[in-house]
This record gives sequence, C-alpha cells and structure tokens, in this order.
Amino acid sequence: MALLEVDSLKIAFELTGGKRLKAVNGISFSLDEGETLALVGESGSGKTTAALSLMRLLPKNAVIDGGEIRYKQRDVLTAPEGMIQKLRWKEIAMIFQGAMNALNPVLTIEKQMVEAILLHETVSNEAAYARAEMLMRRVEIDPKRLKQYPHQFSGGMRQRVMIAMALACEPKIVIGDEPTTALDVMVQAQIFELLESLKKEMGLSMILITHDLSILGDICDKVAVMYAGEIVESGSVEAIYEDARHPYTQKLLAAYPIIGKKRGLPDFIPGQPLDMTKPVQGCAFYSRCHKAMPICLSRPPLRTVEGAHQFLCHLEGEA
Amino acid sequence: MDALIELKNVTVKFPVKPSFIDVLKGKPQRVVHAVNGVDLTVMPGEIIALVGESGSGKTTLGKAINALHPSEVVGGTICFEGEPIFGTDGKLKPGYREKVAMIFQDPYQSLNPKQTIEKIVAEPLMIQQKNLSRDKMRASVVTALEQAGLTPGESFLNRYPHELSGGQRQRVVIAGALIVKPKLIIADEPVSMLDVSIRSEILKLLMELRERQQIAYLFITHDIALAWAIADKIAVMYLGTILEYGSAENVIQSPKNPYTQALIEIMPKMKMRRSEKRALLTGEMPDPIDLPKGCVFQSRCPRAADGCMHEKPKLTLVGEAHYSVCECQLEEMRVNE
Amino acid sequence: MKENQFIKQFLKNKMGVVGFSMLVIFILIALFGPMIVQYDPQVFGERADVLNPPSAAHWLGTDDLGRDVFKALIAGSRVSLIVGVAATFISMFIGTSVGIFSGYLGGKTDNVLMRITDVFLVLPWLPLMLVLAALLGSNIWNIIFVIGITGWAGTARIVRAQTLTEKERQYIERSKSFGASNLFIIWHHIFPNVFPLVFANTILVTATSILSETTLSFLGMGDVSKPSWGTTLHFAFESGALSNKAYWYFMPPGVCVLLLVLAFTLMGFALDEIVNPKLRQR
Amino acid sequence: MNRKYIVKKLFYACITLMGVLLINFFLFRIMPGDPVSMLVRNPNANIETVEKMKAAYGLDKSLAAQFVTYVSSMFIGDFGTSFHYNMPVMKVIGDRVFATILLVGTAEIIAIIFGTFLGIVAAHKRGTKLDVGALSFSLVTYAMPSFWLGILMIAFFSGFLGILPTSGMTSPSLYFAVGMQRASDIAVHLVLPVLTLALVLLGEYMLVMRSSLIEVLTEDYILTARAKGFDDKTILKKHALPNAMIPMATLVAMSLGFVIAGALQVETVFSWPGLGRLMYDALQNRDYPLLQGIFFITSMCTIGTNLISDLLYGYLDPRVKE
Repeated sequence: MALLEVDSLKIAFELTGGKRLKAVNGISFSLDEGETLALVGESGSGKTTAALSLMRLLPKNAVIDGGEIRYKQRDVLTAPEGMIQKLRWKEIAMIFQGAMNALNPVLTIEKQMVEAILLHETVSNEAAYARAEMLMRRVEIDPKRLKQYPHQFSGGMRQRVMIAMALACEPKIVIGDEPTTALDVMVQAQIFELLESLKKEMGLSMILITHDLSILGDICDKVAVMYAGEIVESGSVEAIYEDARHPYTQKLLAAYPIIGKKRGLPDFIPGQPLDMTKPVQGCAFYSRCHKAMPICLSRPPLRTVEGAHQFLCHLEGEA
Repeated sequence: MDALIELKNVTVKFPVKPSFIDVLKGKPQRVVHAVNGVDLTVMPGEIIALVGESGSGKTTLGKAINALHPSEVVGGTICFEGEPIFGTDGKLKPGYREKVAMIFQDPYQSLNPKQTIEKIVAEPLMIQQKNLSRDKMRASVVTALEQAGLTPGESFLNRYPHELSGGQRQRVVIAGALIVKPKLIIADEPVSMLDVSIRSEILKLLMELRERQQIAYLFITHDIALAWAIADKIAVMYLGTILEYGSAENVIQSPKNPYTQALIEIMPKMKMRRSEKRALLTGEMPDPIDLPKGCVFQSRCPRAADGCMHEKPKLTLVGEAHYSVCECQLEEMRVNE
Repeated sequence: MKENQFIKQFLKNKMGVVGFSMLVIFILIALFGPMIVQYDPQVFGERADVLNPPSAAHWLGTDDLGRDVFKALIAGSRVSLIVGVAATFISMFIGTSVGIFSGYLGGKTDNVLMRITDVFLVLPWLPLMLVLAALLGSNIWNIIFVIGITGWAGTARIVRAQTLTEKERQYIERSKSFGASNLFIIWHHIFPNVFPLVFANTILVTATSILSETTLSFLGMGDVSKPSWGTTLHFAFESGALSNKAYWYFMPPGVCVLLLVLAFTLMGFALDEIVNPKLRQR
Repeated sequence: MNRKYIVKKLFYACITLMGVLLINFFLFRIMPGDPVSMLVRNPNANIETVEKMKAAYGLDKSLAAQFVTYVSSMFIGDFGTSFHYNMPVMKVIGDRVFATILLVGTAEIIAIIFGTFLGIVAAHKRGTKLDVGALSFSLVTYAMPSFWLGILMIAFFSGFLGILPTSGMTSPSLYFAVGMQRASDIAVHLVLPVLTLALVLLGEYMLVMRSSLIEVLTEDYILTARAKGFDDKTILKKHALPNAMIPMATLVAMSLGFVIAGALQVETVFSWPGLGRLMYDALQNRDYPLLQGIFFITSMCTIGTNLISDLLYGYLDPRVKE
C-alpha cells in the first residue's frame, strides 16, 4: 500500500483583479515507503505548489479545485487543522530552498531544532538536546555550532542544518524543495551523498522538487516530469533517461550538455512557457512542440509504456 | 595572429575594511587575495571558458579584464591588442570600453526595471558617444536588438523589462553589449539563471555572433560540462589561481589536475549511478584572506603530498598546449568511457 | 512598476483614495477660498462682536478680537499648506541628496555625511525650532526654513538604506562596465529606483511639517501677519477660550489640522503599502 | 553582540555629542541679546566696562579657547547662572526633572503596552474590522497635534465633566501636603497630561508594530514554522514577535529621547512644571544660559537613548556584526 497518494489534484491561485492562475491541473502520483520521487519541472510548472499542498502549507489565496491527497489512507485535504499540525514534521518534513530565509535569523540553530522535537514528542529537554547534537554530528557539523545563528553558517552548511532539522522528528517522508539550487556543484554533490546515506539509514521516503533533470540519477527512484501544471511523463529514472517518450522530456533531456557525449551545442525548446491564467486547449505543450499536429488541440490520452512508465501525448512516442 | 587580450601575472587584492578596534590596535591591513597571478591569452574570435566554483575568483578576473575594479587593486598587466589597458597615469585607455563588453549573470537583475528597452540598449552609446543624434541612436538600438534575435527591433523599443521573458531579457542584455561592436565579450554565467530548455537558444546566439562578427568570449561558468560543449579552451580556477589550462578536448578528456578530475567526476551523466562509488571532495573552499603557502588546493586534495604544502606549483606544460600545476591521478576516476 | 499600474494600485487602496480626496478639497479651499472670502487679521471687530457663538453672520463665531473664525480658517489653510509643502521640499531635497550620495559613494563621504545626519537626528527638533525661530524672527520664510532644516535627517537615513540596496544591483554594474560616471548612474539608475520611496516618504514628511508648523505657531512663534491654524489656536488658548467654553474658537482649527494631516498620512500609508511589496495585501 | 559594535557605536555617540556641542555653542553665540551685547547697546557703557564684561564672560579669548572652556564647563555640569531665576542653571533644571520624568515615564509605559498590543492584534487580524478600527484610531491620534489633544482633554474632562484638574502638578490648597495625600494629588493631576501624551505615542507605536509584524509574517521562516506543525499563536509568539520586536524596540528607545523635549507641548497646555514648560518660559524670558542648559540636557538624552537603541538592536539581532 502506498504511503502517500495524490489523485487528480487541482490547485489554482486567486489573483487580484479576479484572475485565476491554474498552477496544478490534475496530477496523480504515489510514493511507497523508502522510495524517492522527483517532481521535475521548469519555472512555473507547478511543482512547488504541488509539494506545499502535501502538507497543506499553501498560501491563503490558493484554492483546491479538486482531487485527493491521502497519507497512510487518511485524507489530508479535509482533515481538521489539529490533525495536520500533528502530521507536519512528525510524518512529513520539508527541506526548503535557500535555507538562509527558511531559518529564523534571531534564534539559535539549537532552539529551532529542539522546538520541533519538543512539540511532537514527549521527551525530556536533555533528550531533545542530545538528539540535536546527534543530528548535527550526522550531517557532519560540529555540535558546538548548535549555539550559533543561521547567518554564521555558509550556504552549504545551512542546508545541512536544514536537513538535520528536517530529520529531527524522524519523519516518514522528507520533501526537498530545490534543496541544492543555490549551491556550488561540489557542495551539491556532497549534499546528495548525505541525503542518500540518510535515506538508507532511516528508511526515509523522499520527494525531490527540482528543475534539474540531470541530477536525478544521484538520488531518485522515479520521476514525474511536470509541464504547465500537469505530469506529462512519469516512470523510473532509468525509463526516463533511456526511453523518454514525451516530446518535452526528450527535448529537455537533450538540453543538457553532457561530458562524454559529442561536443557541441545542446538542444533547446523554442517559445515560452504558457500564461497559466489563460485556459489551455488540448495539449499544454502544443505551442512549443516540434512534433505538434492538429490533433494536439484536443486533450491527449495517458499512454502506458510498460509498468509505471506513462506519458501524456497523442503520439505513440518512439524512443 | 596577435593576441586580443593578454594577461600577465594578474592579481586582484581587495583590502578588507578594518574594524574600528583593529585600527586602534594598529593591526596590519588584511587583504582578500581574489586573483593570484593569472596568465591568460585570448585570441580574436576565440572562446575561453573560465571554470570554477563560487569564490574561485573567476568573476573577479572577468571584472578585472573589464576594468571594473579600481586600478590600484589590480596587479600585473592586462594588454589589449598588445597595449596595456591602463596608461602610466593609472587611467583606462580611451576606447577600451567600446572593445570589451560584459554580460552579467542575472537577466532579471541586470536590467533597470524603470527603463524602456530602448534606453537600456542605448545606454552604452549615451555614455560613450554623447553627441550621437536621437535618430542614429535609435537606429543602432534597433540593429542591435535584431542582431540579438529580437525582431522586429522596433516593437521592443518602448517595452519594459518586466514585460519580457527571461530569454528575451538576456537577449536585451546581449543587444546592449553588441551595440558598442565589441571584439571581446566577457560573459559571466550568461545562462545559469535561465530555464534549461531555453539556455541553448542563448548559447546558439552567442556562437552565431562569433561567426558573424568575430567576437571572442571569455565565458565564465561553474558548469564544466557547459564549458566542454562550447569552449575552444578551458581554464580551471580555484582560489584565484588557474590550476589547469588547455584545449577543451585535452582538459576534459585527459585532465591532469586532481581538482579538474573531481569537477568532471561529479558532473551529471544522465544515468543511474546511485550505487557507484565516486571520488567526492570534502569540505569547502578556504578563505581567500589567508592563502595556504603551497598549492592552493592542498587542503582538499586527496593526493596532497608534503611538497604541496611548501612550494607553490607553477603551471607547466603537460601535453600539447595543455598546462597544469600538477599531474596526479585521483583514484576511481572513470573519465569518458 | 509602470506609472499607470501604480495609479491603478493606488486607486484600489481605500485609505489612499480617501486621503487624496480630502487633500484635493483642502487644496481647492486654499487656492480659491481666500479669493472669495476676504480676511485681514489686522482688522478687529466691534466690542459686541467679541467671542460670539456661531451665527448666520459668522458661521463659526468670532474670536476674542471680534474677528470671524471661519474666515480665519480659510485664510489659514493657505498658510498651513504652503508652509507644510515648502518645508517638506527643503527636507526632502537635503535628505534625498545626502542619502543618495552617502549611500552610493560610501567610504569617507558616507561616514562624514552620516555623522552630520546623526547630529541632526538627535537635536531635539522642537526646542531647536523654537530657538531658531526666536533667533531668526517669526516670519513665514524663516518658519519654512526652520522646519525644513530640522526635518531631513530621517529621510536621509531611509534613502541611504535604499540606495545601499540599489547600488548592488547588476544594472549598476552593467552601467559601470560601459564606463558610466557616478553622476550618470545616480541620475539614471539610483534616483529613479529610490524615487517611489522618496515619494511615499515626502507625503509622510509633509504631514509632520504641517504638524510642526501648527505647534510652532501655537507656541507663539508663528508669523502673526499670516496667521495659520496654529496661530488661531495660539490666540484661542492665550485668550482663555477654553475656560470661556468658546468651542467654536478652538475646535475648528484643530479639526482642520487633524483632517489635513490625516489626509497626508492616509496617502502616505497607502503609498507605503504599494512601494513596499511585503506590506501589500495578498 | 560583539565588542567591536559597542565600541563603534560609543565612538559615534561621542562624535554626535561633539557636533551637538558645536551647534549649541554657536547657536547661543549668535543669539541676539547676550548680556555683553545688551551692554554694548547701552550708550552709557564705557569701553572699559564692556571689556571687563567680556573678560568676565571669557569673550575676549579666541573662539577656540572659548569653545574649550565651554565644553569643559558643560562636562562638570556648570551651565552658568539663569538670568531669570538668578540661580545656577543646573539647580533650576534639577528642580524640574522629576516632573518630566514622571509624566513621560508613565505615558511611555502605557503607550508601549497598548501600542504593542494593538499593533499585534491588528497585524494578526489583518483586514478585519478590528484591524481597521485600530488602524483608524492610531492614524487619527497620530495626525492630531498633541497640544490640541490636550486642549480637547481639558475641555471634555474638566470643562464638560468637571472631574479632573486642568493644570499644574498639585492643587494650591494641598501645597504643603505630604505622603499619601500629596501622592494622590499628583496622581489626579497626572491623569490628563499622561493620557494625552500616551495617546499620541500609542498611535505611532501601534502603526510601527503592525507593519513590522505584517512584514515578518511574510518571511520564509514563518512557513518553516508552520511546516513544523506549530499553530498560529505559537508561531506569532515564538517566531514572528522576536523578529518584529526589533524595529519596535529600537523605535521606542529612540523616541524616548525625543519625548522629553516633545513633552513641551503637553506641559505647556497643562502648565506641568517640567523641563518642557521650563524651556518655553526660558525662551519667553530670553534666559539664554538656562535655554542652553536645557538644550544640552535634552540633546544628551537623545544621544543617550539613540545609543541605547543601537545597542538594543545589536543585542536583539544576532546578525549585527559591526
């Protein structure tokens, strides 16, 4: 049984002037225990909105237009606020993008870590502090630095602190929202290695929100590629890397320069992302697709390649 | 062919603003060694990629070539077409800024939100050719916009940056550089803030401009794979020092320096490698205030020997037009099958 | 943000619209009022006219010298507005220049300018004004000068802080890379981008300036030949209108000051919410 | 907070102090009507007398020497003799300090408590009727000249209701009263001036608290706190307020310095025998030594509170490095 299931979730934002921005348009995915799923998409694809909705952290102007989120068979969207507060951090924790702003600047790291432990668990203060120290050691930071404030850490260190904090209550699922985006490649690799080992150690499930398709091989099991609020293709990382079927996925994969491949300019996708405040007719990728046909102006079907590998396209899709 | 730009032993040292107490105590002035003795030559129409992590001094070096630092913090000589860019009086030679333009990283930040596209693109002319008539200026702006792929140029003149997409903005930035008809463009991470799907579009434009106008590029990037894709030569920088330099093929396919090897090693390969072990550098780049005595990379180098701690290694020829400060192989390297 | 967008946002803000309408009314009164209603503070009324309650002849009654309170209010509106706006102009000019140059040039210039600003920030403004007004004499231009010269320090600090953010922007760097001079950058890049903040601040400083003028005049430092609302209040208080329960004498000028200052404050707050995106209502 | 920051701020405060002294020195040097120039204008005064006079006031020395004498006498608390009271300025001021501190202190405490509270409530319930009400109230008190508010208070509480005294600090009939009787008499006289001053301050505090808190509530770390499972109240108390209080605390500390001088309006209206009233009288009487003394003292207060505000900021915000 899946740990987390999302079923045709739809989310819109109500903007000033009566406009509606449809950020997420009916996405479905599931996450098993110990599994890592990547939600991949470029800016405006709705991936962060989707992630925030899993913990019901959406801003006030967001409206759920339909669909369901089930964690351990319980409905998340309709649960009372008190239940959700117990779910947060204890069951599902989050590593935010840019830990500089996500950490409270006037509180010590220790305080921010311990408060979460004390909120969710009935342990003594000493035990909570001891766990904080243990966590710091685990993410390879001197526990003495618990007494320091966020601004005293480098970017990579802050992200490690954020990871330690996310693990404080031993959650089942950790959501990483672009956890390495602002970091250097070397530090990014270090963070992924750390996450990978922590995952194995603690049997964590993870959802990785990222714009970077190229890093999936380091840490993920399966991928959902998002475009304009929809999942256009999903499957195992191998399937996406080696047998991508959706034209967007294919083109996106070809947009990365890869060392070892033939030298030369990578591919690109002409045009611009959709204006999500306007209604979409048919396939959302139509205007930028190099294989667009007249039929693409009607809704594309969801096709299954094999197993969990699915894509949303009128074309049969050849590798 | 004569070199377009030639750097000889270029250093950039920023004095650290001393605290009040330090002044009272008479502590010696501390210095950030951002760039430490770089030699580099750019030929006309050549693309050189300067690769390094943040803090490696790559952007500082780019700005030094663009004469953006006050001349007193820059040491060594920078020659443009054989002539030093600073006169003996420490002043920048006139006309230099029309030959060397810079493109900045963030297309959202490098355009003034209060200005129209016309004004943004015309800015270099407003500064450098104050007597130009309005009509002529507008004609140049339109030409530059169209060269940068924004057609028809007229339709963009009265628009504001926030009305454009990220890719279009970066094209505006490029148009603003083209308008002075430069021979060298220093491109500081020109595509790193853009969505991956449109990056190559911008890169393609830059390559086309080189073909058409013989523009040389100093391409500053943290992404060694990108450098591999577009550059003729690659220089790998660490802590203000070039550790390895040579043709893209040589540097990528037979890297001699352990740091280059580590950088290549961690680049995404678009395949599963979760179970594979790999050589991963630990720690972070040290503070450029107190430079280590020997090799700048010693503190993180898995192969650092005693000699590396004491003597500063020099770039030496390690292959055909291929230089490196050392020739150590990291273990577990599997470069380019 | 483009101008028409800015206006649209402002029109959506209830506080801003209310404040703006109130201000327009006061400006109309100040502009045309004195043309319609003649008032000469040197002409006193008959003994029978002293401290009369409101009547058809005197809509708001008369003061202790038999002068019409309503007419005094109309005449005072012009003085209060002129002094408030002119003094603000001086404050903003000094404050913005000091702030921009201090922030942009940095280093020693910044240090010197900021230490001067510190001095002006801590000088107790009301006593200083009183002393200066006493020193220079009570004429309207001196009052404008005094309020203007004591009110710029806060603005300088705010503008400096904003300039510090502005000067780190990449388009400044870009401009420098083309060889732009400091003045070019300040004029083309820094000023247009700190302007919205300066504008919002101007409105709030105007409110303060009007209050300062009223206070100065109330304390007897006003220009008696050009009586403002504060002057009227001064005479009301000195003549014991309070103990005589001559509400028509001391209430209306105060209400006028309150409404005018409120108009500016409301607008300033509305502008602040537009300029400072973090305060914007989602 | 580190030592560098403290030393730097102390150093700046000293520079500011010197600036203030300089202005104070020249301002009163060019004021018309100092005793010597008064004498010079007198046709009967002979040159000898004038010279003697000048020597007595040190006016024959160079400007720099005069300044040094002036500064050193300021620091030993020698402000000269009041023309009007014919007593040392220090003594005259000393007699009045208590009244001002009592007035300002009480008003500040009330304003801080209610201003902060209202600001928090308004920000927390942003957009509701409660917010609009609190906001309107604050904007109105903020826009009101404080002396006029005082007049309204007098008109309402004394004139209309006739329940509270309108002026002074004590009743003439109880002039010689001591102990509880005196204390309660002062307390009754204190109500209106304190209320007036508190209302004026409260408006500003509420507005600052409100916008500061609203700004903090949009920060990313508030989202983190929500993600951790805290309820709104805890987030407000433990995460938002410690940040939002920083500008508030520094503002309060800073405004404390201004209030002492700013109480002048309220003291004038209520004939409260404090420093403000004293200053106003000194100005009317052209009592320059006294004026200079008060000016110096109030400036010192502002410099002091400014320094406190800076240090408080350094203490509350760990990000302050230098």
